[in-house]
Amino acid sequence: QDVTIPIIVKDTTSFYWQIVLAGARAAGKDLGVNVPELGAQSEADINGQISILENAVAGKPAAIVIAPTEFKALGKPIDEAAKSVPIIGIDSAADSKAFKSFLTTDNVQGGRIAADGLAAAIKEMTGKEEGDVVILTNLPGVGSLEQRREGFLDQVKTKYPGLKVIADKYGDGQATTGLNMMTDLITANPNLVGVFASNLILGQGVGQAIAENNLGNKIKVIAFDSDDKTVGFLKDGSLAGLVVQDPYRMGYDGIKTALAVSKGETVPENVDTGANLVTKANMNEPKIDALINPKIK
Amino acid sequence: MTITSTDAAAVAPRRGMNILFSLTLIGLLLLLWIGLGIVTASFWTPLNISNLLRQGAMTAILAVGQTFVIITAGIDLSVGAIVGFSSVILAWLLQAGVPLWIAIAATLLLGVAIGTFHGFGIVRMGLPPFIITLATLTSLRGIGLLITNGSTISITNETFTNFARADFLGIPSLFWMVIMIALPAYVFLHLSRWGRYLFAVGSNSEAARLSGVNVNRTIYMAYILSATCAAFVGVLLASRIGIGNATQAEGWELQAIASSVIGGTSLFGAVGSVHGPLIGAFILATINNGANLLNVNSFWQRIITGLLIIVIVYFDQLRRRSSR
Amino acid sequence: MTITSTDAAAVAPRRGMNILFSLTLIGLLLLLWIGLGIVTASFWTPLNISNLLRQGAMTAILAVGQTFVIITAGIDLSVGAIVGFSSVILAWLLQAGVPLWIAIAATLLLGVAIGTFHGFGIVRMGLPPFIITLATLTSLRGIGLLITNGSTISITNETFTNFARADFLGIPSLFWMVIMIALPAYVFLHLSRWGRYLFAVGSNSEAARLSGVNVNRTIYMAYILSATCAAFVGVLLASRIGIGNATQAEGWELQAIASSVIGGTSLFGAVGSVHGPLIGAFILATINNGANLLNVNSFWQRIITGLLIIVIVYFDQLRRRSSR
Amino acid sequence: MSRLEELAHRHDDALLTEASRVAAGTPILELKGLQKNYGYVQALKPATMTFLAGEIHAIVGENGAGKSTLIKLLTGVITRTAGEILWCGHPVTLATPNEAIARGINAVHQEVVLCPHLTVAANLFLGDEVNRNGLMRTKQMETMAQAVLDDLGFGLPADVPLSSLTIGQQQLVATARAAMRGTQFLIFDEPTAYLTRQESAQLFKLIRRLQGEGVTIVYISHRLEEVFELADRVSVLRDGTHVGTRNIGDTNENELIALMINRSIEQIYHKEEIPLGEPILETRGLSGPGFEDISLSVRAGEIVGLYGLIGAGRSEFALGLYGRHPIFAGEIRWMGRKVEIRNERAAMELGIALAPESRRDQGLCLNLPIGLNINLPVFRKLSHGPVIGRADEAANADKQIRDLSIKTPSRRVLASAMSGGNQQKIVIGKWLSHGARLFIFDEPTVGVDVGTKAEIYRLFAKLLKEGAGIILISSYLPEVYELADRLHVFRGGRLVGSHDFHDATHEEVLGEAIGV
Ligand SMILES: Nc1ncnc2c1ncn2[C@@H]1O[C@H](COP(=O)(O)OP(=O)(O)OP(=O)(O)O)[C@@H](O)[C@H]1O
Ligand SMILES: Nc1ncnc2c1ncn2[C@@H]1O[C@H](COP(=O)(O)OP(=O)(O)OP(=O)(O)O)[C@@H](O)[C@H]1O
Ligand SMILES: [Mg+2]
Ligand SMILES: [Mg+2]
Repeated sequence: QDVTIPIIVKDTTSFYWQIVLAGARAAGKDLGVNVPELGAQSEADINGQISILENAVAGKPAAIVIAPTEFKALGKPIDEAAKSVPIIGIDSAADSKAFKSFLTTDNVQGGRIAADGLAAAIKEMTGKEEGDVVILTNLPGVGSLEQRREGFLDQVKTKYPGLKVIADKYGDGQATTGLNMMTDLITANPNLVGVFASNLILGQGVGQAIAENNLGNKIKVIAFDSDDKTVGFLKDGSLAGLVVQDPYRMGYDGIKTALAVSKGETVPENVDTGANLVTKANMNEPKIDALINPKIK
Repeated sequence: MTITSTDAAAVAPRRGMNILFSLTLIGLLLLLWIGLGIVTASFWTPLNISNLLRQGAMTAILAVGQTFVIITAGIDLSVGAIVGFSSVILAWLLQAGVPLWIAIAATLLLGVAIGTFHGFGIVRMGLPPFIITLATLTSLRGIGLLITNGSTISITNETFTNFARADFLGIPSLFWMVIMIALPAYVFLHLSRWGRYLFAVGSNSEAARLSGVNVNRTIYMAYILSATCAAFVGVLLASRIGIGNATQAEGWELQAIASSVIGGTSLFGAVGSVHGPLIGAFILATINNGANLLNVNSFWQRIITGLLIIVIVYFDQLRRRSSR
Repeated sequence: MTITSTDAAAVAPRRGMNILFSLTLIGLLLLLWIGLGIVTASFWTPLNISNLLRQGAMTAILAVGQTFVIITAGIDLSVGAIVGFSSVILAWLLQAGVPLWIAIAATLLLGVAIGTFHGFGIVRMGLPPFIITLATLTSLRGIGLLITNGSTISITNETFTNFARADFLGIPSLFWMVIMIALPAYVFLHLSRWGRYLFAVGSNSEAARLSGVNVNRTIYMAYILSATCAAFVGVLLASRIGIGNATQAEGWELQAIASSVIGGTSLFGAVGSVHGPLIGAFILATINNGANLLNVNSFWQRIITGLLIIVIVYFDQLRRRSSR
Repeated sequence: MSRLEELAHRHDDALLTEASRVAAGTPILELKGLQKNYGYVQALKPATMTFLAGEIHAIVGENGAGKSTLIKLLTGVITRTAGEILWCGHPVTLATPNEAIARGINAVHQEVVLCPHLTVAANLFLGDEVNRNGLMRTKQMETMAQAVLDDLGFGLPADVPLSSLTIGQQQLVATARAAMRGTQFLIFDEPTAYLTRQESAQLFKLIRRLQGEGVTIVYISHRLEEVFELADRVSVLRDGTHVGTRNIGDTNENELIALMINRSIEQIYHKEEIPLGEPILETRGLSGPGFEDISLSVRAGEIVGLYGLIGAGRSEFALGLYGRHPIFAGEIRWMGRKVEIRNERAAMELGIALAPESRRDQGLCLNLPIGLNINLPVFRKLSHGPVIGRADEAANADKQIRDLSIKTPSRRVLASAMSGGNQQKIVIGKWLSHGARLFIFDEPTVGVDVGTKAEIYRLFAKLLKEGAGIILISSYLPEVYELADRLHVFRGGRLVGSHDFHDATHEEVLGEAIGV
């Protein structure tokens, strides 16, 4: 087993990226590839990811799979790296033409799906797509979160003029901060009907705030990504829906494609792994169930 | 620090603002509250006061523990990491079917162990407190992540997760926890001889030693108290957000130290109290709560927080200096 | 710190490890390098050495600036925020069509301004350094986010973004920047009287004042140097990542302080050097680089980093103590 | 030209030489209603005094009388509350140390204010470095510093960190520093407090030499014989008030004491006939860091005096006895029983109390209240269960404050706000309340005024009568000579002579200490 294909994710401390790594690990085992699992410790740490990419290249692997943290910033380093190693991109794009193949989910699209889900949930509750909504972002300056926010705001503006975004707030990466922000927003805005919490940690914090105040039937929350905590909230109605991507497949197919590239085979240039809205209604469908219960161990 | 030749003259023009200057820290906090009560309708609602008390509670407890350490002229950077780590350990033990009380006790004991390790590093190995607690900060996050494999462990025990949102006599249980920590902490720091020893060690450890104070034991004690408070906050956090996650409470060490320093603790040791850090923590919580109620843009919120910290500590410094 | 009555006896069994104990900090760094060279094939490749030099460079410069402040018994928590903020300002100016050199000069001047503000807060307002720099940390991130509206500003100037990747005489340009800062810093701190005043103020500011040293100016100087180094690192970071983003460099203040303390600087002031923090920064960079090369799980990497910090500082302490 | 003058020459400028044009014997510095308040404390009440060019002017007064305050006002350390200072006939602000230095006003302060982390040479040249092309000439400064130290006969190395010197030695460094700076007006605030006779003599030589060069000297001391030996005129302060100035020829000790404390004391050295009891402590061939082969014993009711020059090893011996420093060889017998004293608490539990030599470094927690400092060794006794008895705490602190007449409005005042002598009294008070069998007092009366000194000696007698023994370490020969039942002389860490009360003359004891 002397083929090495490292995978570089954005943030090894997040559950989402752990699923990506689990997929990559499984692929490594299935295909007989050595898969170092690398990544920065925060999605905001651009410089850290560049350093890790540099180090990975120094190890002379057969190929590298990377989820670029930031579109522009990773462009040059990837160009540079691609001079000696084939690069496969996953999850997010980068300002580089050097990718041999690209497996992405469209985060802007994810934001749109969230807006649709939120509008539907509000309509189900009140009969019309109207009312005050807020969008919460876990951390400023993180590319994918910005794209989700962008998609959400755009969709609300163009498709749901009845929904009014009354607050657009950023947290500091902590679930507790999300929880505190949410309780304060509830206090200050009695007419609130909907919330978009654009990542997992926020989903946990906001879900907790809703559960704490038993407001599941008054305020509809759409969160992004899933784990058993947020799936639990989905079940008990504290969250109205989850937008889930297919991180496992991204990791698995990323390694598979990289191996193919390193052997000189031709591979599709672009693959969209998709994003889906999970609600209480569809959560038991086998396809969705596989998404919210990934085989990570 | 600065000396002007016109001390006497400089006092005069300030006359008009005298009332502001003579306000104690708690006065400044009340001023914030009154101001917020005027500009927002929802500030003085019982629900919001409950929220506020809940939001400041965890930092307050951390800050009290941190204060013990700072009084000895040390610093404990690991408290945030201990909080996250303890939430993981507790969730893990509960997941493994360990009874709740045993799990909590075990988590607190782990806090004691971590504090002991800090004491050991400082006293026996001669490491600077900054370094040993920075090292634990780094390592504990790693161990926590290893246990959870980078994700979170859900806590299914309803009794436990209900606790953090419960009220008792109309006051949030989390705030009761602050009282439960603050009262013995007050007795310990201000009324017992061990408290005096903390101050003495922070002021002049050689003089303390020659006066028969067991300096090493005092240092151990300070770090154990700080780490145990942090472990306790980890338990509360686990109850509040219902998960164990190693990356939670990131940066809370700075919040705790800031609360303590805003509350009048000196980073050079030998100056501090129990009520100071409590007020400091609730000042910070109030700023955030107020900004949320006023729906201040998150970015402006940061800017304002920074400015308010300067203003509040400046007034407090002025009062301290003039009362001398 | 601890005195045992068996000091003399305790020395004997350590004999065998004497060589380890007598290693200077740079010896420990070389030991790490040699070890990594043995266990990994790629460590000593020119590419990897370039990487290593690049990766340690920014922290190294921050740590040197921070050291000036710590020697005066202060602390500068804002350096990470200044780095992020400067990258934003630079990108913003470039986007507005300002010529590169003017933009860089303006960014550095902003660093000077921030440092002056810190000096003002400490000297004139009497605020603790911890508080004033914490406040700037918070506010600067807010202002940066406000300017970028929470996202990033791309830098299109190719000359500039290629700079951080370039080599000169086989050595990465970023490392040349370290040399460019370290040499004058060395002259300043160790050979000029202003450097001596920094030590004097940190050692006993009252004595310094009585000797006619302008203590206030010395404090201003230390914070201005630190903030300007940080602004300079912001420029380098902008070149390296090609964007301006206000949330970058989070936690770098701790890294810088840690590098400085690992390099032998005392947080109580009056002890420090220029080469110490440099070595400290490259020790930290080497640990990360080595862990990546060895394909250590990133969680284990944290655990090991913590342990290595303890071990390295412990050996260094021992050497210092025994050499006394 | 001596090294000193050579250095002074570097400072030639108009502001500095202004003073040298003032004719000897005419006023060079005048105070008109000079006043300083610390909050409500009136440290210096409106004072009007005149200093004449070229004179040696002594200032005496009780602890807390305002002597140091006056000096700090003149050197720009603190700023005055009211009043006027005339320098060479015209008003000056003297608001910053720089201004004072620029005019040639320098001081050797009571508490050593130097930078412990810097070398002796760096301290000597601090703020006044020798530069070339913007770079310091470190080597040159070291050579020059060494030359000055040798010239003054201090025998100190210039290239070691200041913190490695004893306080007495640090005081000498401060003296050298003040002398080097092209001084016109030089103030000494209790310079001999930590010096032995030998070093004091050197200092006096320096003072006379400076006077010969036209420098005006202000000399503050609690040792009246020094005042009579040196001064031309003497001023007395009492409770912040200037109560009089006398020509030295027109006054005597008794008059000065009466002026100082508003009453007279018959006898300072209070020695009662107290029967000696059983030995409390014996050491046999005790060796440790800084001392070697020390054998002595202390009996109940006995004062054992230890005399020697700076660095003779007396303090080290005391710290060894007290368990602070390791013992290499020899044995300690306590009440006839062999004991090992592993740490300070073990010593305290046996019944040993140590009032250490350096009040700043070892004695006091300066930024804590007086009460806490006094009670620190006895909190265990003052506690009921976990909680301290507040009333007991207050009572004990107030008792010591009263007994030692510590001049403070309240026990809650920080120790740092006390005058030097009052700080010293706190250190003594700390250990009096402990109630031990063996008291080790290391330089107990440094900076303490005559009145209180007499009080302290009376307290010694009381302790002895209660059956305690005392080891009295002092560099002030009259003190040990008059009080000690048995006097041991240390030199180079060894015991070189032992005498019973008044068995040897001053000269003999001094001879042993110096080693001639
Ligand atoms: N920083 C301060 N704050 C408040 N009070 C002070 C301060 N410094 C001195 N004092 C008070 O001022 C008075 C005069 O003190 P000063 O130091 O001048 O006395 P002194 O004559 O030098 O006494 P000693 O002989 O003990 O040195 C004392 O009562 C002292 O407590
Ligand atoms: N820890 C130590 N180990 C070895 N030698 C030491 C140590 N500490 C001090 N010494 C040396 O021991 C000698 C005795 O110093 P010590 O301070 O005990 O003298 P002393 O007689 O009390 O004089 P002083 O009047 O200065 O108090 C000095 O030369 C000092 O440098
Ligand atoms: Mg005095
Ligand atoms: Mg001594």
